[in-house]
Amino acid sequence: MINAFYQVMRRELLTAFRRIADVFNPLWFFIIVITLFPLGVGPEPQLLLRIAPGIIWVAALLASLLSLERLFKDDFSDGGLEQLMLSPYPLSLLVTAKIIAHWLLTGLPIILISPLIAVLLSLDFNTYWAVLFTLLIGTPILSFIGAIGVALTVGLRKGGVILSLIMLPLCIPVLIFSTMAIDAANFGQSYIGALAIMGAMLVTAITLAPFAVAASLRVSVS
Amino acid sequence: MWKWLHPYAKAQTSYELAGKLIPWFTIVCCISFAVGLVWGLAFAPADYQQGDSFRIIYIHVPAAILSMGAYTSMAVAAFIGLVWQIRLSDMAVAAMAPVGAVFTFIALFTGAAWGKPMWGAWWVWDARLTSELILLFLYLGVIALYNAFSDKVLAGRAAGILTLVGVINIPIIHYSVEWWNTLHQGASITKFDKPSIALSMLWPLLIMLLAFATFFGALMLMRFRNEILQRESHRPWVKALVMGGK
Amino acid sequence: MLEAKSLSCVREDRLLFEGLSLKVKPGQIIQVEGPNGVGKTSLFRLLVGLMTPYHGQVLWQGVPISDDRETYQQNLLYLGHQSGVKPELSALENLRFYQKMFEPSYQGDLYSVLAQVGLAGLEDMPAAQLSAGQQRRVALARLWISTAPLWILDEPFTAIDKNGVKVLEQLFVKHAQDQGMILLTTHQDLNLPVADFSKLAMIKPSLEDMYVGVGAD
Amino acid sequence: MEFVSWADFFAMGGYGFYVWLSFGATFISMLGIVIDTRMKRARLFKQVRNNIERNKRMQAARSMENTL
Repeated sequence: MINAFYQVMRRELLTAFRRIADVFNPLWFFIIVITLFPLGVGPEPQLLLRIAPGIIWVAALLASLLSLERLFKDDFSDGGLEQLMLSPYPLSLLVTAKIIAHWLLTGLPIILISPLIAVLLSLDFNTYWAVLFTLLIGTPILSFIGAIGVALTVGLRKGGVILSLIMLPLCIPVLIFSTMAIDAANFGQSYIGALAIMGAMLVTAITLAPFAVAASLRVSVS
Repeated sequence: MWKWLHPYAKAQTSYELAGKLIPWFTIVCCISFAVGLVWGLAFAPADYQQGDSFRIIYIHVPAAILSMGAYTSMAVAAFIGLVWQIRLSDMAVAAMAPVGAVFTFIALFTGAAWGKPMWGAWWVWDARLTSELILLFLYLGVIALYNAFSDKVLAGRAAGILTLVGVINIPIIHYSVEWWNTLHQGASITKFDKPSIALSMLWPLLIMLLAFATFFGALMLMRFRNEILQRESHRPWVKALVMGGK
Repeated sequence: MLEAKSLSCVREDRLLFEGLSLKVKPGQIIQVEGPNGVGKTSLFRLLVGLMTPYHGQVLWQGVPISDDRETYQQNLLYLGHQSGVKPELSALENLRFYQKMFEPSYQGDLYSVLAQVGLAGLEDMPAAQLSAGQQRRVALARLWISTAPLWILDEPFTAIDKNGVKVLEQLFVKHAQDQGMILLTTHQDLNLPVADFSKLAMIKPSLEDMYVGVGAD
Repeated sequence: MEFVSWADFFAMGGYGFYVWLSFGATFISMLGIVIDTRMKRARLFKQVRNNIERNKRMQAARSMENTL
């Protein structure tokens, strides 16, 4: 069982590394969106600091949406998904492996370049930590919730628009709690509470989402 | 245990049963609408604080209650449909979603029209209005997903899964919006918070609630019949029905 | 033994077939025949459990496959139109993934398996650089390492040359002799010297039937 | 009765615009979905009729010879 999990994840990562350009695309997108905001609203550090949480999280949300679309697309069209569904292992386990691999490829890079964001948006040290923590807990939630939407729309021709329509409302709590945490850090308050709630949401997402994803895939692949 | 459901799980039987129920719902709906409207608009006393603008409550509150009730019923139907593989349940989900979306829209619209004289702005990021807006998004998502599949059996299942995912999310969304709201605005302007309502105002409200509920019932049954017709359009009984000119 | 009981298949409210029953016993090879659009692929997808039948049941050893997916899938090898070969990975990596997933106890040498399907020397080339027939061979290589008794193969000979067909036929015969079961579709004329080789012809439902009643819901 | 005249009733204590706007919008959207539902039903009936006609044509074509 663990071996199957490992195999799927390994294959996922290997495939991605063979096409490394695709890994970077959402990352560029994220950085560009962040750059657009100072250009749009003006470069005053005070203002930027005030709207930084919103910018960062809306950009992260859009970037993850952009990259999620491909989560099952290739497997769906080359028949790999059918084979996963017919393997003697629970589908929910295998999709968990895929989602985690996907997060490693899209969520983690965003976290790794977060110091750059801190510089661009003139964040102070305390706020930066809050950004880091919320991204660390929040982006996996986005991946897990988004995977449900992708699984539901992977068989559709115009799946992209519908994906954003069904996924974005579900991501609102993540957006709210993480921006709240960053805001609190901004004002020098404690943000442990918001992080704890996000942690609870992450645990819920990890336990429930794979089943929803598996059920959705069985609908899409038939 | 679920054996009793089976006669109703047959499409034609359900179609006919729904057809028998619709007139009753319609009659109750029309009567209670007429009574509730006249009572609420003309006879119920005005609120001592909000004056006659308070009368919007007679449509706002029933619409808001039913918009959530409709989603809950959708979730129950979706659950039954997914667990016991009853296709008619999926059809019920598809039948309820547009009606629920309309109620949500009404609740939002009347909320805004009420808010303008009360708050001086059409839209305030009040916790309830915001939750209601997100509920509208959820409805639209379900409807869009359902319409995107050309195979309606699959469409029903997909919409069912999304409905269930949404229903798990609703409390979280509601809670987060509420918290977000108190943090950003303070709890000062929640004017919708129960103005301890007098009996003379409560009665028309309950009647209007009945009117909205029966409207929902009738509409849902009509749309349910449409769903059955669509999916069974090639069966002999549907052909006979259509050629019978009914 | 695989058994299908009065399967009906409806796609986008059109009836593809109705009341289809079949049995596959050990040692049997069944070729499903029929014109385009008659529902061969849908039948196979129903049999492997990727689709749920509108009506009817599929049983493996007497148990409905939806009740015990895992046992059934341990005994099944299905190859569809799309073969599940990742173009970014090499032939060897592709095969090794399926070996680890489906035949974890397999001990043999994957290089020799690839040599057997005519991919010697191409083992570590990305599958994207292989020809269509060679990519198909990567997927078919799974048949050589498979211990599953039931093979369900949808057009296995697509893009395979004459010699390859002959080799595959021999493999099928051997599998049947080992008490395996094979269900396949192909437009080739198969030449199998097996006692238990039969053909199942699917025909289009008559126009009247095409749209009407699929029995009880 | 809370109001003394029709004009008074329509004015709704100065809130007439908002009250009637709300009730009007509610009425229109409810009417809208009723009409939509009825129209969909009519459309489905028409579709079934078309299908029956189409089947008849196909049936007739089958008895023809030398078709492509």
